[in-house]
Amino acid sequence: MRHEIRFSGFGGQGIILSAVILGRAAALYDRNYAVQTQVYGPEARGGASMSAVIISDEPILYPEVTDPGIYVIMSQQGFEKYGTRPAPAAVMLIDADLVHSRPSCTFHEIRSTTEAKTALGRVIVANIVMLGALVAVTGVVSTTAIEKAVLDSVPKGTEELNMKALRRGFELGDKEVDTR
Amino acid sequence: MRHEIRFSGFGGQGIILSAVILGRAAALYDRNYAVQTQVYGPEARGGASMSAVIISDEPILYPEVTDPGIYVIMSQQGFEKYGTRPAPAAVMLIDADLVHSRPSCTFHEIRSTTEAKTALGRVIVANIVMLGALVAVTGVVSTTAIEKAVLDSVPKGTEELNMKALRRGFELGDKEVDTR
Amino acid sequence: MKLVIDESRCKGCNLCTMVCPYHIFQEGDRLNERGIIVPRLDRPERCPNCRLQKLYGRRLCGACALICPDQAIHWDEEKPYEAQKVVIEY
Amino acid sequence: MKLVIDESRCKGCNLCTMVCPYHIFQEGDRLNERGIIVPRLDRPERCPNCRLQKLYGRRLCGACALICPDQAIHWDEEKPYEAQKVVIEY
Amino acid sequence: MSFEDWFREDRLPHIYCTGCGNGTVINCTLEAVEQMGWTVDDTVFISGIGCSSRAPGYIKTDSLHTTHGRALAFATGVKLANPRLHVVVFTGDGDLAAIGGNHFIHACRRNIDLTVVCMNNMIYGMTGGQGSPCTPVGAISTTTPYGAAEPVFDLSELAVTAGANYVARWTSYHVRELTKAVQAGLETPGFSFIEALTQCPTAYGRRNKLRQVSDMVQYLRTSVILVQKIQRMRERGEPVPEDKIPVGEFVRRNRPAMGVQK
Amino acid sequence: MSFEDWFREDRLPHIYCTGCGNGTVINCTLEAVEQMGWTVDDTVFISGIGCSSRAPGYIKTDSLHTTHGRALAFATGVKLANPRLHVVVFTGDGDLAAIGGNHFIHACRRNIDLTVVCMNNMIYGMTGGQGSPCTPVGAISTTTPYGAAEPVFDLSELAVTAGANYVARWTSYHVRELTKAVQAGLETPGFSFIEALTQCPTAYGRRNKLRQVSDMVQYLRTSVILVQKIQRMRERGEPVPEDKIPVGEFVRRNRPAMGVQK
Amino acid sequence: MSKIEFMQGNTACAEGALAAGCRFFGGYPITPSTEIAEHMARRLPKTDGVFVQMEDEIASIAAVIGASWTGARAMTATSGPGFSLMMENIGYAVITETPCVIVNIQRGGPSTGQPTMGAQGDMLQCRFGSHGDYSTIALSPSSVQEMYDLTAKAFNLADRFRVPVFVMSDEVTGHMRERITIPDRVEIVSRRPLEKGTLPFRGGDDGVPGFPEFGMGYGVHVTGLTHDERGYPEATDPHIHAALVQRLVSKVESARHDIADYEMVNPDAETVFVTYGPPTRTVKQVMHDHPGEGVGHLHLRIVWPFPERLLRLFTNAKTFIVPEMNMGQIAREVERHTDLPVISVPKLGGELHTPGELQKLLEARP
Amino acid sequence: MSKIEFMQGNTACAEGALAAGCRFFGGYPITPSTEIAEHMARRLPKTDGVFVQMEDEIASIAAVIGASWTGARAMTATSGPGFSLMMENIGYAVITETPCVIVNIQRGGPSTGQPTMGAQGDMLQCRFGSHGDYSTIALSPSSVQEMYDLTAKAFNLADRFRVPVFVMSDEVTGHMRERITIPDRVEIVSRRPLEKGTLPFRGGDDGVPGFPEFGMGYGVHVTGLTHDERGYPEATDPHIHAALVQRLVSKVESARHDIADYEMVNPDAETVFVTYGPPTRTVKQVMHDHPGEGVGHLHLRIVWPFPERLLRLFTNAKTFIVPEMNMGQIAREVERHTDLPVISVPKLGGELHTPGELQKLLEARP
Ligand SMILES: Cc1ncc(C[n+]2csc(CCOP(=O)(O)OP(=O)(O)O)c2C)c(N)n1
Ligand SMILES: Cc1ncc(C[n+]2csc(CCOP(=O)(O)OP(=O)(O)O)c2C)c(N)n1
Ligand code: SF4
Ligand code: SF4
Ligand code: SF4
Ligand code: SF4
Ligand code: SF4
Ligand code: SF4
Ligand SMILES: [Mg+2]
Ligand SMILES: [Mg+2]
Repeated sequence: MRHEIRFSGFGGQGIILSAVILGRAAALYDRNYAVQTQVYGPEARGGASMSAVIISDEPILYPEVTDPGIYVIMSQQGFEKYGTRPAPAAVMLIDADLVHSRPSCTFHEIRSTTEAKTALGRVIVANIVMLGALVAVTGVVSTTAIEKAVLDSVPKGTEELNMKALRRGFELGDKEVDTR
Repeated sequence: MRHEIRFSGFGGQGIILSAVILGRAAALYDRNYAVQTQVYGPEARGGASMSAVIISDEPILYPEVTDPGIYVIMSQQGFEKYGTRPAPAAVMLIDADLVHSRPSCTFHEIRSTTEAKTALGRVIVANIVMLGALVAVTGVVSTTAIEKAVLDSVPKGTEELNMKALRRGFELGDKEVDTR
Repeated sequence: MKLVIDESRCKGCNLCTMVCPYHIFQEGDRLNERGIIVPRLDRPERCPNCRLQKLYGRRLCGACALICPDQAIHWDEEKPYEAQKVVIEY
Repeated sequence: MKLVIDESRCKGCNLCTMVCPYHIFQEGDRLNERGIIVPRLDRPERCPNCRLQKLYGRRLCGACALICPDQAIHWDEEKPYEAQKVVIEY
Repeated sequence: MSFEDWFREDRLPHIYCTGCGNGTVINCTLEAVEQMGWTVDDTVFISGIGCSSRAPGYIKTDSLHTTHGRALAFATGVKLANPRLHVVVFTGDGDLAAIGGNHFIHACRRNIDLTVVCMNNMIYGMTGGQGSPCTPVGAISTTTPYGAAEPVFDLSELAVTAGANYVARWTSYHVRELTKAVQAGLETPGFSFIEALTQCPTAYGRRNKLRQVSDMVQYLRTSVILVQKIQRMRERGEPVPEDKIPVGEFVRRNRPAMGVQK
Repeated sequence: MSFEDWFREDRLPHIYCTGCGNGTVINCTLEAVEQMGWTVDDTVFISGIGCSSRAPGYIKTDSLHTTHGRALAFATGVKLANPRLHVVVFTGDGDLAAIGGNHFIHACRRNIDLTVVCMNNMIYGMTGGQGSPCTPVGAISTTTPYGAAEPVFDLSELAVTAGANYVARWTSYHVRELTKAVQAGLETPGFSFIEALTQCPTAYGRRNKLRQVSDMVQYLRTSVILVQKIQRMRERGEPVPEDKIPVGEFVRRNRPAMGVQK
Repeated sequence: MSKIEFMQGNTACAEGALAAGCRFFGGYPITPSTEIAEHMARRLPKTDGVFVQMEDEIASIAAVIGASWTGARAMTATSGPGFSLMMENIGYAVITETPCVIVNIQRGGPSTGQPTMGAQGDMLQCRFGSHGDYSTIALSPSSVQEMYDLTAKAFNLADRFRVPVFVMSDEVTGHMRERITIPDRVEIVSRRPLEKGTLPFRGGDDGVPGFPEFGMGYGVHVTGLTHDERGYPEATDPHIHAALVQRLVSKVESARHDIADYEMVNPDAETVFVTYGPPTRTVKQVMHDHPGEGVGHLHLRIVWPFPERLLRLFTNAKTFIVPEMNMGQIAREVERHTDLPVISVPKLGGELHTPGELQKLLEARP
Repeated sequence: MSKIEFMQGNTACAEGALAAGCRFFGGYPITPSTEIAEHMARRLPKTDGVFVQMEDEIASIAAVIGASWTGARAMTATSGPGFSLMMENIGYAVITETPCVIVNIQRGGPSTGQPTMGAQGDMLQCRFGSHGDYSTIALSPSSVQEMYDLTAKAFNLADRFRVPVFVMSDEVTGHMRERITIPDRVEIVSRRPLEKGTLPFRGGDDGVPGFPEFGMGYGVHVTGLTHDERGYPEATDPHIHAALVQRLVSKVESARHDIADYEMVNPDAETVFVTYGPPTRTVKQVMHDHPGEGVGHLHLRIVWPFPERLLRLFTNAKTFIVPEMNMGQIAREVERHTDLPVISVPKLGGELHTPGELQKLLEARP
């Protein structure tokens, strides 16, 4: 199975890091293959940043994501630049407070930023909340894999906060799946 | 007719200038074709300098001198490096005071340096004396042509001295031809 | 003249809040469409430019506009100024 | 020791003539094989190095050798020094 | 006209990060140019490569955004070939002093009639925060992860020694002083160098405990000391604080210059 | 051993012109190296391109004759990769200050533990006499046929400002002083710069009424003034002659340095 | 024991170098190569190595060459503009036979071009970019794993042939993160020291002289001028020059089949893709998705010296298709060596050929 | 009235430039090109022009490009090492479409090599030496007369195509003195000014935009980044990049037959020499000395863009012989365009092929 996931948001939200963590979870802890790519360039600075991950159980040949099956969108600009044409079968996770538009495909509104600010006290972990929700909703990696990958990747001293954020994400994601 | 003339001596003797003047005489005043080439490089500095001229009444295609018919040699090192293998039919003009060796071909001993120092009071015009002798002996350019070319090429104020030197060269050359 | 922050340019750096002698620029609190918190203007009519720029024919003070790295601070001609007055008079 | 100019190296610049406190180096006048006028040595045995270099085990003065840009100035071991003396005594 | 009129409105907002001091320095420079009475048609902006060097792209005049480090060499060609053009160069600490150091000292030496405004943010901003020859000892950058260890250049001092006719330094916070300094540079025939210490919250501040824009501005403000003050302290025999960076005008002189319009 | 023993005998005579000062400067440098007790095996000579830069080819040690202007960058690699090697660089005014200016100021700034001997003959010798950044104003060269007009660099001053730990200047006539200065440079950890004003009768003298070797040496001798003397004149309030070039030791200090063997 | 990692291409390049014993990195930041320098800046000081950020790329390659003469395995990394600046000193490394590794993470050119987009536009530059005739070795990784493996290998080739070796990667491979296997240790074949009594610039059987490391008593003179076998300048003798340049070229070219590094799939095919770097991945995808279409694939990991013999191993070949992220630079070389039609599939702009694009091409076959 | 002179090749180059209206020379001395700078230093200040000796070759080409934007015809001259240093800014001139002339008096390479000896070793470098894909024009004089004529012509081509144009000469031609005819005046076709209202980087029919001279009110932005037709940076859009680079290449390549400059002798011959630069002279000598041997000759005065069509005009050709003072650089290009045998006759070391050498080759024909 080949999964193509695209993340977009604005600089500083940790969009790239989310993608790297996801790839890491898949490659190191689920022992799958994974490729992570991203858009560089000065416009990525102020404007929309984008990163993509492919996860597969066989070696990944063509490494670019052209038609993602899964989207994680965390800003309106990100939506406009990278989220407007999802395949009908795609699934999109949206930070509902930051993205006004809604896609034509299946989508899940995750208030990760609000959640991070109010429930966890740190906006900075919004991406981790989102990552938790993503894993819960799609199962592209296992929960243990993503936990380990998050722990690998976050600054010392913030492990607990991030774990809390991830689990909160699991809950929000589970809720989405349940309510369907 | 294609004439190939090779000049050699040590740096500072005006070997290159001689060749340029000869080429100029042929090209501008005899309305022939001429190519002048020379050896560059740091060794030309202390060691032997070399310059060559081709004079012809038709356009010169291959521009390098490989087997000169005429040599002008003004130092022993120059002789050793550039004068040891003249064709049997070649003619060599030698500054007899500076070159100890003698070639296998026809040669003419011209004491141009001594002549310049003693008769003209300036060693620096030895090359012009030699040029006069060359023209007298070989006739590769006309005497009026070489006179004009010398006048073109020498520093202002030294015209007279150089003309004297050139004419002295004519005399020395004529004498050589006469005595044969 | 009216002091305005061009929201399409302002990036919310708050440098303007550091330089205005009248403290007209105040840190904002509301995220705009572009995800930026633009400063709030506190009684901008206190800015000498609002009243006197026209009169003097040149910019006064202007520290905020000069330091604003995003060229987001302007003084707009207040639209149909005379006309408005007339409206009020009616 | 004997002061010598290595004719295969000397280019006749005469810098040595400018520095010797004893004026041992004098402008030459004879063109050598290589077309160079090598300086003449005027009573080189006056150079302290000729007499004392061996004794002190190091070079004395040495200005000429240091300035000679062509590494042409040396002090040669005088060949069979003792032996020669013997010849004279005979 | 005011300095705003020199901007290519259609190119704004520019690519600079929130709170980047470059925008301020451009404002001050354009204000000074405006004060000179120069026009969009007779003025040329030239730059190398870097965040700072993107400046000419936002200005209405003819402009040359060149290769990394080479702006002054290009500018030399422009100015010598047509001395009627007013030529202003924007550059960064990396562009000017790392790869471009040779053109810098030679332009100073030749005393070419250019005005150079260097946005010294003490870092390579454009490429994401590597150390530059102006990164303070001890500061963290991506290529000095254990703290910068190499001694730094004092760009203004170098310009003075190399021969510039006008040299001054301010920070991007000192907008009025900076504007005046640039104007003095524009007025001075020969090479003028204005160093603007500039905050780069993204590549420098973030790694050096100056995460907020205001932190970095505050840091700049408090790191400097007026040359006049140093002078006074020296005269009074007071110890001059070693860790402060002098700001103000360092030299204004009249050495022979090249490329000055006759 | 004496300095002569450091020469590759089989390469002599060298390519330098009659009366060229380069040979003298090599002698002095080797004498200083010899005084340090360094050996042929632990010393490396490095140079760029130019007459002066041919020097390492005549010395027995490992040596790197590099590209024009880049000697100091190569030397930085050698020294940082193996600080146990003693590294001495020969360069010319063109090599060091024209094309190589950036590596010069950066090597000074980094204060890399190298000793650099610059044979400043105020001209491009190797290529036949073009103007260099050190060609005096008014002097004739093949590219300044109407007299050099560009202001010149004071290389020693530049080295001081850029950060070198040791800086001195002498002429090729002052063989003892030059030797001592080089030795002081070799002894000083960090970057040492010794500028040797050197006669180039061929490319410089010939065009500037200093045709004879002795004329040009005489010109150098009489153009200089001792720093101590300037100092004394200053102290006494006497006017310091403007046209004289200061010689002597300009700086000897102990700024943080790189590449020093621990 | 080998280790699995999830790593960026540029990081893998740096790690490959470290594994190969690289002890000196001199560089100057430039997108998209900078991560290599940054990783080296973190790692080298902890491994007894030297990281130095030079004032520019000219100085970087110079410092690397200098370091190499002390015996250190040394490298630099850059991209187009910096690579162009290195050209003069690359020629110096060639003529002085200095082993060193130069990584070029290619981006869109010419000039500043597209700093953040992938390209393969410097493939002819790395062959012909410095003045004069010469030959060097260029590797081209197509995955993060190959970034690691080929960078390590580059050091061995550099040492074996005493040449500068290029790792010609690109933004795509340099910036992507992938799962890779870090081997326990990599093969290291160090440079052969010069045997005393032999000459530092006289080629042995293989044309490659031993290496006279500085500080070991060789007293070697190294010059960029044409030199004799001792290393002494001899810049006007035509024969010495011709012999030197011919040896420099032939020591590499004559080994081209020996060192060729490639994958060859379906040698009986009539239509054969020739690739190096990222387009390799697209071709593999196409062949995976459409098996049994009689398509062959020659994937070159070493592009220069060009192993033209391999083309002839596709004995039934009727067409070669060469997809490249440039205007057909290596296709030119393929053209030289075959009389068969060569279809160059250039792609500019930073994006990799999609499987769809290449598939369409196959479908258009007669 | 035209005038006969006896002139050095380098001087003729400088005089040709002056005749073409060159008003700016920025350079740095290097053997064997220095006489060009020296002549310009004497002449330009007397003709309202500017001569400046820059700090290095990077600065020289930069200053030339800067000067060109003020509308001045501008040039520099150098040799191998300096040419290598110019590579980055040559790419800048290409992408910014800056007319300028770069003279390379080639010497023996690689590296410092043979500073005083002739060579043609930079013929591929001038085509591929800067990073990224591009195309430019390279002329190759074989006599002092052509030094004059082709240098003057180079300015017209540079202006017509808005490209850097190379005069790829060599030590042999640069240093030789010959009789030449200085024409009364040379043809000058100046750059077409940008029509107001059109865009400075949008190609017209011929792909070449008009030129927006600085100071004329265009307010043009010139950048080495990939840019749109207005000149504004647009460095991540694949289509804009592809379109720009394709236009840059095709404006030159599509004109290659139009601008081709050559002599063609004996188009019916079976054995055909292809030459440029000095070997042309040897071939002419051989053909003069041995007429009627059925030998043809294609003498290229413009080498790049390569006018491959001309090869096909030798309809009976059985073999092409390409004598070059390098290891066969243009022979590679000939090989690409013909299936006939191509005999490369490389010669390294600084000496021109002798008539005898080539004659022997002809005699060895089957
Ligand atoms: C030849 C070359 N080398 C490296 C680069 C990459 N590069 C672009 S900008 C930059 C540094 C810019 O630093 P600075 O001049 O301080 O400007 P800032 O971005 O900080 O304003 C570098 C190294 C390049 N474009 N060209
Ligand atoms: C890149 C490059 N540009 C130019 C040259 C030509 N060149 C060789 S030596 C030299 C100047 C040398 O001058 P300087 O360093 O003063 O040395 P000198 O010969 O005077 O001792 C030049 C320009 C070169 N070799 N390489
Ligand atoms: S112009 Fe001055 S007073 Fe007015 S708002 Fe700006 S900073 Fe305040
Ligand atoms: S200074 Fe400008 S950009 Fe910054 S907050 Fe104020 S208005 Fe906005
Ligand atoms: S060592 Fe001194 S005294 Fe002896 S010859 Fe030389 S300069 Fe004269
Ligand atoms: S200094 Fe040396 S080279 Fe010069 S004249 Fe004296 S011995 Fe000869
Ligand atoms: S990286 Fe720094 S210098 Fe560049 S735009 Fe951002 S804040 Fe400004
Ligand atoms: S040209 Fe000048 S520097 Fe070069 S060797 Fe001759 S005298 Fe010395
Ligand atoms: Mg900076
Ligand atoms: Mg010099």
